[in-house]
Amino acid sequence: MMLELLGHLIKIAAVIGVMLGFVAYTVMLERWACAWMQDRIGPNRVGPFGVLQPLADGLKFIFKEDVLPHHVNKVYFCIAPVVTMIPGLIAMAVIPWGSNLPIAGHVIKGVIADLNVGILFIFAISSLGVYGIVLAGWASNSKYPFLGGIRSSAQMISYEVCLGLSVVPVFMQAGSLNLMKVVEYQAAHTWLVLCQPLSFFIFLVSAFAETNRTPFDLPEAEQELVGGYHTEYSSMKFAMFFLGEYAAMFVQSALMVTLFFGGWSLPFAPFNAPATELWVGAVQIGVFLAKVVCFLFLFIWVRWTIPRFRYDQLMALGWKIFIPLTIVNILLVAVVLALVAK
Amino acid sequence: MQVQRPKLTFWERTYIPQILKGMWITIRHLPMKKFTRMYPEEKPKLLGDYRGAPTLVKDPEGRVKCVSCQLCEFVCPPKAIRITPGFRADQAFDSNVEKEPKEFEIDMLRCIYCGYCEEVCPEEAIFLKNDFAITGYKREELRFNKQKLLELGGVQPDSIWKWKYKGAPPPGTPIGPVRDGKPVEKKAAGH
Amino acid sequence: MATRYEMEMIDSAARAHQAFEEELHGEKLIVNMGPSHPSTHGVFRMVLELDGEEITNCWPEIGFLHRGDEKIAENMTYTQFIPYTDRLDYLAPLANNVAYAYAVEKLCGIDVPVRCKYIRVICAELARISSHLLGIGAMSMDIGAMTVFLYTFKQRELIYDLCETICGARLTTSYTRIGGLANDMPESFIPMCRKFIADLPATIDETDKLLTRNKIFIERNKDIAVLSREDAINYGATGPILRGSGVEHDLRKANPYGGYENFQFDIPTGTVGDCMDRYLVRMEEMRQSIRIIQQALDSMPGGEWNAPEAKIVLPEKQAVLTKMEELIHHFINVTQGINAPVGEVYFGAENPKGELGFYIVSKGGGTPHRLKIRAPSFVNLQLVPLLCKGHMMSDTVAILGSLDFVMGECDR
Amino acid sequence: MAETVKLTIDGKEVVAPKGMNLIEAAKLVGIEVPHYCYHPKLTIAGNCRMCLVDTGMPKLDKDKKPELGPDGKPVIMFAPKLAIGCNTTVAEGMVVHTRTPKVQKAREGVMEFLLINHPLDCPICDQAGECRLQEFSVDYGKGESRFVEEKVHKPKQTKLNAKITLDDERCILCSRCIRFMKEVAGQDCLGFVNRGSYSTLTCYPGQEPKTNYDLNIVDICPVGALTQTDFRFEQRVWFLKETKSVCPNCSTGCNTVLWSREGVVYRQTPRDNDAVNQCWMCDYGRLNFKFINDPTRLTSPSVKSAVYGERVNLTWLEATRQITGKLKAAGTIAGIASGRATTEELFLFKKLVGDLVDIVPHTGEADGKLLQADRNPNTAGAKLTGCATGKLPEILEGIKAGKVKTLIVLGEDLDEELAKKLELLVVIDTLPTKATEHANYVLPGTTFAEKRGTFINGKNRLQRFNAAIPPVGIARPEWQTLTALLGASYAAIEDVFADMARTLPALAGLNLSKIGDLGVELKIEQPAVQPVSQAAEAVAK
Repeated sequence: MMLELLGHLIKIAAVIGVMLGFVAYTVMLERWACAWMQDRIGPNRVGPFGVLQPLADGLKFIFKEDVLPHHVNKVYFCIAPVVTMIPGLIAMAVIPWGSNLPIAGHVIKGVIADLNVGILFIFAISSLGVYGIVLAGWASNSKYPFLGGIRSSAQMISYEVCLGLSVVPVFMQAGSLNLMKVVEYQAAHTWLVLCQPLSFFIFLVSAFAETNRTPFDLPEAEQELVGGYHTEYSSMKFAMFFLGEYAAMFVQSALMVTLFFGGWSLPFAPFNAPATELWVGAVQIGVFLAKVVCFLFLFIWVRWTIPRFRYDQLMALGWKIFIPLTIVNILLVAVVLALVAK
Repeated sequence: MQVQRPKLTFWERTYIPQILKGMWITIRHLPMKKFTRMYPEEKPKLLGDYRGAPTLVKDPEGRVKCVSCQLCEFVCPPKAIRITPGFRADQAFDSNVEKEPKEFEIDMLRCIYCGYCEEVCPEEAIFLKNDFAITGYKREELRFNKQKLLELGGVQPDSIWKWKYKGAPPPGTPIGPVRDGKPVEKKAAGH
Repeated sequence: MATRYEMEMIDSAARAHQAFEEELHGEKLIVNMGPSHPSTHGVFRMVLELDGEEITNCWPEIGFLHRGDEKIAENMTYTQFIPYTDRLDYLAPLANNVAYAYAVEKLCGIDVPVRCKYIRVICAELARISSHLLGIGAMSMDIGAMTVFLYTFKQRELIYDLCETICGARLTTSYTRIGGLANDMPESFIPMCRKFIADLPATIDETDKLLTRNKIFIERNKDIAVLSREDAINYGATGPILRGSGVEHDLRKANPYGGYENFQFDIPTGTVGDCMDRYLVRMEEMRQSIRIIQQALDSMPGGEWNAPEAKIVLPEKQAVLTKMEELIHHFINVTQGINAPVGEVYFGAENPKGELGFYIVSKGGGTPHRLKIRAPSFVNLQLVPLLCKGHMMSDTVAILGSLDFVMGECDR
Repeated sequence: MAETVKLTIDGKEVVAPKGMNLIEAAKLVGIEVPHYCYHPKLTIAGNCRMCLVDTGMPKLDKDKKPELGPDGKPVIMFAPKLAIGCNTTVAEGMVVHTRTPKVQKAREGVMEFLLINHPLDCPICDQAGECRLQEFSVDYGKGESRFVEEKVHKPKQTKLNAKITLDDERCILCSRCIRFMKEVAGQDCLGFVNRGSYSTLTCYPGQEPKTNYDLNIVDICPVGALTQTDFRFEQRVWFLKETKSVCPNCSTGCNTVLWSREGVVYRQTPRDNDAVNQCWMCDYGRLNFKFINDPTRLTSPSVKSAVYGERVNLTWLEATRQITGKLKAAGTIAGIASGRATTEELFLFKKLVGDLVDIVPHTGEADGKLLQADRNPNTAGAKLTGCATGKLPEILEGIKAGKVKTLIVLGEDLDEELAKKLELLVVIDTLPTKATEHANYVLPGTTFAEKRGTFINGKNRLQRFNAAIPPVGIARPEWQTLTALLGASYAAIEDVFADMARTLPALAGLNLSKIGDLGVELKIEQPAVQPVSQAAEAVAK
């Protein structure tokens, strides 16, 4: 029992560690990618090729003066960044990052908590993230953060609906809300992106909106709102918003990989089934992470390419186009599934 | 000529083709040659007659070319130059110049590198050199005095030697025609 | 004077209606945009009254960058003021130099050689390209497309290289002189410039592809801040803003100066007068500028680059060192300035941002009695309340971007 | 009015007195005829040839009547050669052209010749900036040089005397200095030697200019040949601010210009005023301004503290408060004013002190030209305001006898013994003296270069002078100090003058701007200058 608990703790620590490492290096990747897309050199001073830059960034954030403006609501102001970051980390609990890792007779499952309602858990948790932003916007007691907070809450709540509705067909097809099962279904059959392209597309766009990334980065939109809800933040608190954003990106990428791109699987043996050997399990973790990185890169790539929506356009897109589309999609899939089942 | 406002096709109205096109453009830039440079290590190649920090020069004989005419002080739009004129030592080999700056100060914090001082200098004594990154920790450090300016300026070749053959003949020299610094023999009167 | 209080008597029905309206719209939010804000392009302040995201009122405020340039001009010679013109529209210093030089030359009634004119044309057009590149880049960056900004900036860097080649400074050019130029165009400039204008269209096309047909960009700009033809004229708008509203007015054609009559180019105009049209006009103007530079380079005459006016142009340095008359003229020209005739002139040049005019009142001698700068940004900024009202907070960035102003010139 | 003639210069009708030359006549209608050797106050030499003009006279028919042309205007016969404007007098019906191509060409030629042997000295020449050669070369000369030969070299940096440096290469041989020394200064000691290009200005062997007016030749030298040795290389004239002032060194009150830059006066030169000094001034007055920039100047009010045993600086407010308090408590107040103080100050001083007041006379030797025996510039002003009463011996006796215990001194010195006898001594002065050393209160004043005010010269001419530089430290003009001591409310010197003009009939109707730059003659009955009491002077020292 104790041993099992210890095993779980190690697993959780490993997942969070890897995830935070990825988050840190996503920032790095973002800085490199945008630099190279813009014909710049990018960070290359700290360590060879600048690989230690995230460390330097972190150190800098830690050593910066933590300014607590006198006009803020101090309690909420301090809680807000934490509230933003934690959901991202928690959400990783139910996302399968591998199939099995058979080590010395034990089989370690490639997910921390193999919940049967995994996706619901994720939506439940990630919708908490909006509180952080709303809190930050409100607690700052300042106009730009306030506007940012309002924009953000409206935007995230709207797109949460799209996000939720868009994945319904996936589960209809996979037949389970357990994410592990969804991956296994994909491993056994085919990647769901091929069956549900519309679902994927809407999910992808909503994921951008959920994570406040360009073209939906209105809550922070520095050219309009001077940084939106995190205008008044500095030092580590600011860094936590940053980490939260990138953690959310990571979660959304992982989710997309899990739901549409076969998670840890590759469409050929021996990677298209839960692993029975250690090396296959390890490779599958690698495969999962590689896919996630691709999506992370997509996030970055899009950010440095296109302009930003306007607030009303964003809401119109969400409510007037995506929600009807998802409903139509659900109906269509239901009909098709019914026909196929017959 | 009227500019054409874009008329979007149906596909373009779905956002997707243009976003993909844009992403194609940005991704193509990934492997391209980088335009920025690693600055302190990799200095920019200065083009043309770069207008950097103004400096004072000496001629190959070691003479301070500046005669403190104060034209540069006058013309300097931000009034960065301050000259205290003085006499050149009587015994100096170049004492015929009479005048030299006792002190010559340029406040580099005020200097706007317009090059007017170089342009108006009637002695070719002040030059804008290539230094473009002038830094210091204190304001006083950036008030360059005569010595510092001369150090920065170094020696400049002189093709004219304006002051060389000029000036007062030694006392006792008869007043009369002079060529190359020597009195010319007067012809005997033809009476 | 005693303060007068105005009493407003509102009948009860109207008051009820007003209360209802207030109820409906709720509390309004006053937001200070600027003077230090990422998209106000300098120290420009707008006080916005927001109803939700909608702007119900807008009060622009200027003067944060006031340096008293016009007063400074009264205390220095005409030539000494040239570096100050660099700092008007600091995105196009060369064009300012050129405009100022022509203004003083008009006062003095002198004509410059054709070579000088052509070099000045190249300078002014390079400045136009530089300014528009930044205008478009900054506008797109404010809208969220950051990479375009860097692409345009890369080209601006190359323009700066050209500036450096031609006059030794990248930003503070101070290149023109009364009656000529600070120095002749160096030999190496022509091939560099040719290469630049050959490469530039690729960047313009890239920008075009990234923005012009992108629906997000179009939605942010189309029908935003529509400026009617009449308003544009009534408000005294000039430059791409005026042309964006469909008025075909360009001083280079309407009132040709400095050899522009010798070049073939078109004046792009818009149809609607919204942000999109202003953007498109700027894009096209860059292409036209490339045409002009091409022609100027092809037909660049040789010979003197300074007017043969010994009393106005500084003599050659070699002569100053060896000849008496030249030395004297050098001294007097520097210390007393050109001996300008008594009179008043106005000269307006088509600068990137619009008509940059210098109005000089001379009472003779080397210093202007009064020098008024008609800065296009100053005049164009009047449009801000007109254009902003009724739009959304997010639109301000597009509007400000499309107005493309520079506070250095507005506040002077 | 003398007899006048009518002539036309450049198309403008001019009415000029008979005998006037063309340069002056052209000046009447604002036309400048360039000239070097001509000087209105000197005889005409006519050797620079710069003032060449085209002159013509109406053609006369047999009846000595002007012959009319077809357009009904007199036919003008122009002289075949150009005439020099300085030595051509106006004549009835004369027509003069000063800007025709012919004249311009002639001037260009003259300029070119003048510059042939001129050294390339502008960068080191003090005259640059006020050099007629530079000005006329740009205004009337060619823009480029054709001269390629070697220039003639002459002696440079020779000392004409201790005050003047001569550079012969720069000399254009206008002979103004020669004529000045001979005609005005009265010492015929300069002359030309050699001929042609080698002509050189020099002093007669064994002689040097040694009058009190030598430095005027520096002023009239149109080029940089003659320069003032102690101003050499001090400052470029184009940096210097010119302030119209009046020389405070004798009762002549020569009109001057102070040349200053950033709070430092560099030189003093005469200003044209035909009623006072024409355009000259004496070297004694010209050079006597160095005390303005003396490093020992008093900069702050101070009190001799009984507690600390040394002088303690005070603020103006505190000093005024203390002094006014003590003055109120004091019995008889005596005052010694200075004849160097301005009329306004004396007026206020009289108001403050009352009847027991006098000025200290300063005398020297008069030279019969400009320098007067009375070296106080404002003796007449002191008389007018009632400060010069001749009571000085009485005051001094009073102090000695211990009758006078309170004394206010404005800009004068006091004997140590006397100072020690006083209970309260307030001294307003600019430089430390014996009096300031022993004074209970020292209030820093300002020199004539730092304040505005008026002097009344020995001929009862009221003249105004202006502040060229700001006062040193927190010193302030005496009229402000006196206003504060009086508790009066004069906000500006104009207010003081207005009050004075109301009180004193001689000044009735005047104000500072009405005085103008040249001053006004006052109608005062009694003769201004009284014989100075030698005894009084002896006591004062």
